[in-house]
Amino acid sequence: MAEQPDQLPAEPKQSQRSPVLVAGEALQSWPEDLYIPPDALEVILKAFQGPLDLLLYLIRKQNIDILDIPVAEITRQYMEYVELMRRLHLDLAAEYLVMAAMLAEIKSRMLLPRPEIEDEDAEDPRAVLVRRLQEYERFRGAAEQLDSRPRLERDLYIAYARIDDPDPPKIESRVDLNDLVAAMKAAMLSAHRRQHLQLVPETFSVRDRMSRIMNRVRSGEYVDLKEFFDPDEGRMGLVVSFIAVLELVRDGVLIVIQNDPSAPIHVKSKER
Amino acid sequence: MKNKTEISNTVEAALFSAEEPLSIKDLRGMFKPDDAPAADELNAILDQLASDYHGRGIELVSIANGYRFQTQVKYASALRRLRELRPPRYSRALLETLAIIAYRQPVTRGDIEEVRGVAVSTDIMRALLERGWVRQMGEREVPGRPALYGTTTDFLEYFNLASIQQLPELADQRDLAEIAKDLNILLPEPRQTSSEEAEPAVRDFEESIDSDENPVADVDRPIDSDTSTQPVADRIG
Amino acid sequence: MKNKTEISNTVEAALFSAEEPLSIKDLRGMFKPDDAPAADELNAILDQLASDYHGRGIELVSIANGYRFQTQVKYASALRRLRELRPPRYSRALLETLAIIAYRQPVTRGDIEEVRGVAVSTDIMRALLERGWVRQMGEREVPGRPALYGTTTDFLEYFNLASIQQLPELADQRDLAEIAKDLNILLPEPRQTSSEEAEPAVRDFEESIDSDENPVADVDRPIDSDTSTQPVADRIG
Repeated sequence: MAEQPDQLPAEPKQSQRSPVLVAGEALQSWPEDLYIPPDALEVILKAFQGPLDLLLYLIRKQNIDILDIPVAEITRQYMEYVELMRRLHLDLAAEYLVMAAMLAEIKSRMLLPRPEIEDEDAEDPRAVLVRRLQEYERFRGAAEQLDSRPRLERDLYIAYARIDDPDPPKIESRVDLNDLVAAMKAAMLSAHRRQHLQLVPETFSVRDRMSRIMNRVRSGEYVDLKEFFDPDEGRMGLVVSFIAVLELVRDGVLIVIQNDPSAPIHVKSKER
Repeated sequence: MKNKTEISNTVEAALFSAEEPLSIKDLRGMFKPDDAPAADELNAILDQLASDYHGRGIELVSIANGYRFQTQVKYASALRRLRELRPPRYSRALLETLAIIAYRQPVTRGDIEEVRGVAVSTDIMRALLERGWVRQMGEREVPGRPALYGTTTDFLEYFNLASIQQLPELADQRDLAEIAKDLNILLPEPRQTSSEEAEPAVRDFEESIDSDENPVADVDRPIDSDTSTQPVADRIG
Repeated sequence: MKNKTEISNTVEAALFSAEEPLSIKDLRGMFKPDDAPAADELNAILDQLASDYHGRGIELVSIANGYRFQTQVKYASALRRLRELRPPRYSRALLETLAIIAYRQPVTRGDIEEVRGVAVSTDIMRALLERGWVRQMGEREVPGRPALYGTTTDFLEYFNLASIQQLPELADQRDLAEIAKDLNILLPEPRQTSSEEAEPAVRDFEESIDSDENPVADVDRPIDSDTSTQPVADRIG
């Protein structure tokens, strides 16, 4: 799990900004009051824990009481952030878009004249939003408090004295089924992680495969294409070999020859 | 086991040699039936021990329905220098999830998602379960029978809590109804929070695993001893 | 670090929190260079600490490579009773080994090592065989003919299982089902173990797990009505 920064940067101060390239194009519109070192932008946007966290940030930044959100303004700012995330190709969770829709609904409702008789069943979406923001804020605070409690490993350690016993008894430890299941899960998880670690390194490099193919055909003879496809390497190996051949053909250093549709395919170095 | 000093010394030796907090019941069970001190007597001995260690490098505290000796928070930075491993640090997402479980238990993943506004990552739930801080406590009797989660004794031990009730109260929710009236907002009925739903009594049992690996851990910025919160709650006595 | 009491308290906390005996050098290294007490000063502090604990349940002893606190030998029998009452926990390595054997049987040591990523110690295998939870079930028909291990009826009895099929399902599948539900995906075979977990030879066994069993209910029910509510140290051994 990626660790994310816990704190947003200090409030923006800088007025003049240099253009920032996002996905190759200059970013023209910044969310208001957002000054972030360009390379930190992505990290910071990712630091939001979700739409509620982002909304709270926007509200707090402007010292607005949650209970009195200027919906139109906050919606505009929110959409700027969401747009920024989209342009940075951040994994934009659906929750952000749901929230955007909710904000838009609130905005539109506020433009409509209030009906004489309120529909008893219809919750005012603004009240719903306020309550959710409040609730989230409470637990965000609780999480901070939890984090700041003195805790083992960081702030205190168990005081332990070794047992001095010349004749220690053989004691059978007790286990319950939960321990066993938890141990199995832990073992599976570590196996799973190791598997990923093993797969991450590039086992088959196209470049490496290209040079191996060129070495093989250096003598000038025709080589059966099948030689480069080793079933033991699995699909990835086959694909890499195939791509390597295509690359070499495109570079004009390899010729592919097939005499008739059912005949074996041969390759040959182009330089005599 | 005759005199009080011997009883006290035995209790002291037991508390120091056990890694987990010992309850009064555990301590009594250590004596031969005829010699076992009464609970009152043990309480007095624990009080005396706590005061013997007052102002020293370690202290006797009440944690998770038991008692343990632990180092004083003010010496943490020196003790960290003895260790190669930096203390783990936990992500906001994990801490928020844990806080919701701790305050609202038993809760389903859906309850947590409702509060946080985002999906609960499987990695986080798994990390909490594996760390032994959270356990499954049963299922909510609704369609789909979602799993209910709560915190464990290990959670209390790790976060230095005598009980779950010792968690600081949640920040006050400002009076929504009042301001809603000002804003001319129609408020729906307050939603039932999951903590109010009575769950069948769930018996405590050991669920934790002693994990030295920590999937969500990262290096920590240690808190300075002088900026940390109150040393330890619930001093005995 | 200014006065002597603070230095002494830091040393005391360090000796109690360290897993191994601490040398004078270790103790000095704990202080910031400017604050580090001289070796003489530390020796005086250690002498003072030793006399502070004179006549208590624990004592400060000097052993080959340093100093440590240990319980007084005269309280050993009481501590034995305590450990019998609340036996220390098995190590994580042992539990994982047992779990892999239980869930994946029959397995060779190599199979276990493959899952755990580390060698299986002979001590662990011996402990499991001695406890009577694991037995050799034959040999795998491959070069070297490695021994195959499985669990015993004693294992089933201890964990209160009618058969090995009653082992709780691993939570992964449950999580998958939950995610699928969230995403509105229809899972083709919701109870099938994910392929990366199942070795071909074992798949049949896993699929045969009785699907009527409710894994959560099993997880929730303490096996031993007497199971204590507190985790038990694994420090011993």
